[in-house]
Amino acid sequence: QELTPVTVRLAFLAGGIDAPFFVALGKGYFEEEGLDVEIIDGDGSTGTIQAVGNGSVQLGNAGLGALVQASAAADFDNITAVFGLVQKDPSAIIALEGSGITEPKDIEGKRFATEAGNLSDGMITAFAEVNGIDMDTVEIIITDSYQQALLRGDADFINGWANPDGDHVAAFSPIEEPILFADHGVNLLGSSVIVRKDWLAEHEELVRGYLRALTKAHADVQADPQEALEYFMQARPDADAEAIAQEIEVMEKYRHTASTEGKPFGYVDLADLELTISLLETYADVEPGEITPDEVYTDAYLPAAE
Amino acid sequence: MNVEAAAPVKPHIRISRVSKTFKGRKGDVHALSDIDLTIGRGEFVSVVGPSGCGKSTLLMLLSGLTPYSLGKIEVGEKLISSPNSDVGIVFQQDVLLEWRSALQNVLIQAEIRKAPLEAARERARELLKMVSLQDFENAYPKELSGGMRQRVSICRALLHKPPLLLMDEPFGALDAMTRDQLQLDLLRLCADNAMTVFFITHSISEAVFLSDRVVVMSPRPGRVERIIDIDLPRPRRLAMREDLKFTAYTRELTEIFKGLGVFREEV
Amino acid sequence: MNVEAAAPVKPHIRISRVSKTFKGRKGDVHALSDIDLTIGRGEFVSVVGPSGCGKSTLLMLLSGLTPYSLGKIEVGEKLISSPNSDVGIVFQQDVLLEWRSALQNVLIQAEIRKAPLEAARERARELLKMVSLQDFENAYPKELSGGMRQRVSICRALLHKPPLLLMDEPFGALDAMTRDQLQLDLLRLCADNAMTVFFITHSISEAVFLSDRVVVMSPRPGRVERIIDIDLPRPRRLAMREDLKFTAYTRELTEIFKGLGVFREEV
Amino acid sequence: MATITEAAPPAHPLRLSLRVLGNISPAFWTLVLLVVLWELAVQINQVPVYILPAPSRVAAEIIDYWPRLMINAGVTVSEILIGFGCAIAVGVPLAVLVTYSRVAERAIYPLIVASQTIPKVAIAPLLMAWFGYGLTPKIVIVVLLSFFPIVINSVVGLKASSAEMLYLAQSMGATPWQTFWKFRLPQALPYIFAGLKLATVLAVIGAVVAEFIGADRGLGYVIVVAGSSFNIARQFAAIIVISAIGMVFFVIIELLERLVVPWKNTAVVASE
Amino acid sequence: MATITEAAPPAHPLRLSLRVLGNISPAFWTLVLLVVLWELAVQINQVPVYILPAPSRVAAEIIDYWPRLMINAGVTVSEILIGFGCAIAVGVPLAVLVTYSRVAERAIYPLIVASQTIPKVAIAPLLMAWFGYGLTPKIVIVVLLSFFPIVINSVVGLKASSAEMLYLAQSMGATPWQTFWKFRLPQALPYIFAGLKLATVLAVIGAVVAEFIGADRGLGYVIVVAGSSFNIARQFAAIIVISAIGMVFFVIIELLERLVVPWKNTAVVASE
Ligand SMILES: Nc1ncnc2c1ncn2[C@@H]1O[C@H](COP(=O)(O)OP(=O)(O)OP(=O)(O)O)[C@@H](O)[C@H]1O
Ligand SMILES: Nc1ncnc2c1ncn2[C@@H]1O[C@H](COP(=O)(O)OP(=O)(O)OP(=O)(O)O)[C@@H](O)[C@H]1O
Ligand SMILES: [Mg+2]
Ligand SMILES: [Mg+2]
Repeated sequence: QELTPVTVRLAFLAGGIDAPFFVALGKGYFEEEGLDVEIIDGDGSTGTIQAVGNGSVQLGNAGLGALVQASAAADFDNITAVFGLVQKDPSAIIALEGSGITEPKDIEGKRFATEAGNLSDGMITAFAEVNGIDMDTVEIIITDSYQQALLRGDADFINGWANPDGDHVAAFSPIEEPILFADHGVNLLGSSVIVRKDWLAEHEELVRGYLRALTKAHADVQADPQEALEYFMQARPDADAEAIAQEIEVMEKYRHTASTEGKPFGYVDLADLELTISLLETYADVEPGEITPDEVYTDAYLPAAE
Repeated sequence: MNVEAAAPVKPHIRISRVSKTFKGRKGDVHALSDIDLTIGRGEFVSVVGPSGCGKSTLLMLLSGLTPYSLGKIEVGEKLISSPNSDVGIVFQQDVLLEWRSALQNVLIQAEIRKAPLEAARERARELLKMVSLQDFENAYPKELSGGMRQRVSICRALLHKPPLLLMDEPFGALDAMTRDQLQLDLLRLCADNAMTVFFITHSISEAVFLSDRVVVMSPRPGRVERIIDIDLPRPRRLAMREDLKFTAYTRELTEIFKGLGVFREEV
Repeated sequence: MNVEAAAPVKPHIRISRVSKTFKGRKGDVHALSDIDLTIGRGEFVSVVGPSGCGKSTLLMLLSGLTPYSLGKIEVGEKLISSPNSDVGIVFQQDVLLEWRSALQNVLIQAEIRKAPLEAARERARELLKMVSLQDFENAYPKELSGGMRQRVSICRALLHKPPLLLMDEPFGALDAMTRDQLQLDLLRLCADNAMTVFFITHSISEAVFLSDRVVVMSPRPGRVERIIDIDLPRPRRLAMREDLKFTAYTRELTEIFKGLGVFREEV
Repeated sequence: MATITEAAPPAHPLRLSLRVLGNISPAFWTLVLLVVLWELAVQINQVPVYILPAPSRVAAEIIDYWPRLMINAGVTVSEILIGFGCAIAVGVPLAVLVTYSRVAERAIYPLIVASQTIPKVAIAPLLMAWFGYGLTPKIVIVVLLSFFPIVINSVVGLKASSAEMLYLAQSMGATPWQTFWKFRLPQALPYIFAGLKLATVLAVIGAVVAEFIGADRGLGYVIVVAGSSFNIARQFAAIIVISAIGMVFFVIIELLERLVVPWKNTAVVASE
Repeated sequence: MATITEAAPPAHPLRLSLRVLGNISPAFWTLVLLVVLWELAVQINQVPVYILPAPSRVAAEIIDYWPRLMINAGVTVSEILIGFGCAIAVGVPLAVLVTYSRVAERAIYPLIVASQTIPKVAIAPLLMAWFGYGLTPKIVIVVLLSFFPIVINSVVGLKASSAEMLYLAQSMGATPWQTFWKFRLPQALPYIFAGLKLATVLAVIGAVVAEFIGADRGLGYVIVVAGSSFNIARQFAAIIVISAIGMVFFVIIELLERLVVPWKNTAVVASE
């Protein structure tokens, strides 16, 4: 049987959360579905959306929120998400132990280190507004080395993923329990499988097969994390095995939101998507009504629940 | 004052009403004015004149390396409007390539002209021997004395037996003896190869000794002041320099020179 | 053969058993061997010798710019082991700075020595006038003829009235008339300022005309072959060159030269 | 066959500058041609804006966003200028040291080389730790990126002085300082200017990269922010302003070279 | 006061290389000194590893991770070599074009400059779109970063030929090709080598930066991966290997220069 070559671009550098992809690859699940998959690392959702958009890759992982924002900003509607990979946003306020930052309100009057790109998606503002925080009292330091800034005491808190960023910091100095945005009214849907609509129309069965393979692999990951780590390290020998093992373990909790808890892997709840869109409409320059949920997401390719 | 000597039989070079002006930041320098000169094939013509009168400039015009401002220069049947490569030139400053040994500096002439290299090397060695540099074939220009450098550049100009030889004070850095020797060698080579020679020198006796005609130029703007036929038998012998006729010529040229007013009164 | 002439009264330069070897890739070049020479204060000594015999090398040793391999050189009371800046040097190649005009090239001497600039400019102008370059004060070296460049470098060496003047064929690129003129000018300046002069030339008659003593060097490895006292009255006049005594000196020197075997048989 | 041309006389500085400005035109036309081709390519192939925005779209964005672009450009330009100035202040003396001292050459040179091969982005945390989050780390990055060509070319230039010229200097009793200032430096200027030209573009890149790593203003910051909100047209607008700054900077250095090294602009022998 | 030294005679190539290797030692000792200072600074000030790991820690990591460092170094080195080769193949002919054609100079030169000031990281997505995710975009970035100093310095060098020398060439009827090959190029070599040295470090940086953007191997990738898991010691290990590669590369070019331009290694006048 002739295999169809497909390139998949991850959202970021391959991490524990991407373990199902490497398990599916390593165990030949993709091949069983007629796919010859090559996995390349990403450097953020923007790059992946661009890569899928210009056809240099066929399938990609990108934040659903990012897709909404991009569709609005660059005025396109030819890319859709078909599968939710990370639905609960791991974004959180991270602060060192003893900083007194345990509640959203506590960040007022404190120093905040973050990346330039992180600040501009509007979710900090959303988090502040939803929780009644006066951001004007927060001093902002923009730097790529925000974790170091926190550890050195140049900043009181940072905005990063509770895992694994929080774990990295915790390895050097204990931290307060991260304050997840998702737990405080601001959840932007995370990584999802995206694909160009015209390509999708021609390769519907392949995409279904791809998602089937992923689902199967995800089950394997949960069943045997050690085996998943082995497959991962085989594909990315330069990764830090310990860190990946930990990620495989802890990242599972971000697969589902409260409303999709118990639903099959990949299933996206319409209400969650609507919240994402409305947050972006309010805080990130997306014209109200410009993007509708069905423009950016379809559940038509989800594997039938077993 | 322009006394044109009897025109030679087969003209090789014909310079008609040529002028040259250098454009400078602070006004122009009028280097040559209205030069007329015809040189016969196989003739040996020397040019003398005060420093800065335009001798080197005239040589550069003849070679086609510098454009003239007015007039016409023909070499052979060809109007000169671009570099003429059918020549051998000894420039006033020895232009040696510092990354090549003495021998290689001579051989470049053959390399560029795509002449058979083995024969050229043979001849280059002979020429270097002629100028007593056989022991310095492999020395780099930096390792040579001023006179040695000049001799290398003479060899380079002679390597390909050019029909026309342009020499700008080629023996200026040489002692009297070496100079005498090379004068004789040059005359022999000219006779053997029927070369036409345009020879710039500061030595009046050298000019007389070597030439069929001597051109005296006047200072800025350079003009042809006088042309003197040298009626001495060939081949020339060093002893001839003691002849009355020879000294008469040198005296005549010295007088012309003095007449140019280059010379200030003795202090 | 080393006939040392009567030692002058106040020695300015004392060269004792000096040798110089250049290390080369293909063996060493033994340039100077066992040179002994004493030069009195205010004396004018010329050096003649075949091309490549080590004249320039000796000058460089005297100036302290090149180290010697063996022996001892004293200038004044000082042992020369580093560059001696109490001199004026005319190098064999005019070393003009191409980014400076003729006048500025002369003035660099004063700038470096931190001499008062206004007075220096005055004097530089005078010197340039002396060598007939008053119209070229502002010309860049590229815009000067070979002889003009050489004259600029002579002015530079004279600007600060150095007690010791080292000149390497300073008049080599000049026509006979300009040369005569500058010889006289140089003698006048020497007399006025009591300069000691070490003068390299290829012209035997120039050497005789200018000098108190003429040193004849033999070819490689350079040795002092003979030193001739020139017993002609001062101030020298151009007319003296017609004197029998003068021609006797030139003849003697020529004979010594010929004796060096530099000269091949006539062909 | 080669042809001969008259040596162009060095012109008055003002006339010169005008001529140089005139000289830009062929480049201008090439640029126009390129832009037209780009526009056509985008239009014909229907390239979506998030891949490659059409020049018209970018131009619109530049006009739209002009005031903020200029404010940010001001920030970037001041980083470039200060950094470039420091790079010269560091690079030339270092070159002098390396030229004059064999020990310095052997001891320092390889370390300079090593410092160059370190990716600045990777050591950003270090720089931030040492120099804080303000202007200083940006200047440091600009200097680190741009001083190297100044050093390398200055060393080659300062070593290019002929032995004769140095003899001349010594015979006048020139101090090392005078030798440097009056003999070696003028001789080295063409080399140094080549180094400065290289340094200009590296200074521009340095400033932008520094702003990538941690800044809250400047054109590099604009690129990052526009990228994260998928505003590709704005990214291109910023890139074009950066390029323009780089080119202007380069041209200024070239004009300066013609003023400072006028003796080089003579004798042109063009071979066909 | 200045002192005088004998001109060193150019030595046999083999002896030369040995001498050059010998020459490295002062740099080596400076390096040792620096490393010791670094270790002490870290130990005494208790600098945390996430800011600056101690050399001992980095050394341990290098030893630990050696096999994979080497595999990735191999990838990076091959990108550097191919890219550097291409940069020479692009840069030198471009320099020749600019030198010989006034029109090319005016039309192309400013565009080259412009191309240099564009931050490569910002247009990476474009490059990926055009050249895919394999080796090609890395090579392209290496070339883009490193060809510029080759062009600039080659142009300066090729223009450095004296008028007299070109006259000589023309008087022999040299073709433009011969003039280039036998007269201009040898004269330009010291300049070109200065450009090549600059290009080496930029090629190294280029390869690393390219690996930052979209790669799954190479030392740049190692830095990014180690950074993502906050493994600072490993980042430094990779940086040190990169620096070593850069230095070796630089030294090779210098050795090559001494072999190719032997006539420059004479007459040394050292002033104190
Ligand atoms: N490139 C130039 N630019 C401007 N003026 C020049 C240039 N070359 C020569 N000149 C001027 O032209 C005149 C003639 O110069 P040329 O070199 O022909 O003299 P020359 O007779 O060879 O003198 P010399 O015997 O000193 O070599 C001089 O006044 C000189 O200043
Ligand atoms: N830097 C050097 N390296 C090697 N050999 C050298 C060097 N300089 C001079 N020589 C050699 O030393 C000898 C003497 O050279 P020098 O320049 O002193 O001769 P000279 O008497 O001035 O000759 P000329 O009259 O031709 O100028 C020559 O054989 C020359 O090849
Ligand atoms: Mg001349
Ligand atoms: Mg000499």
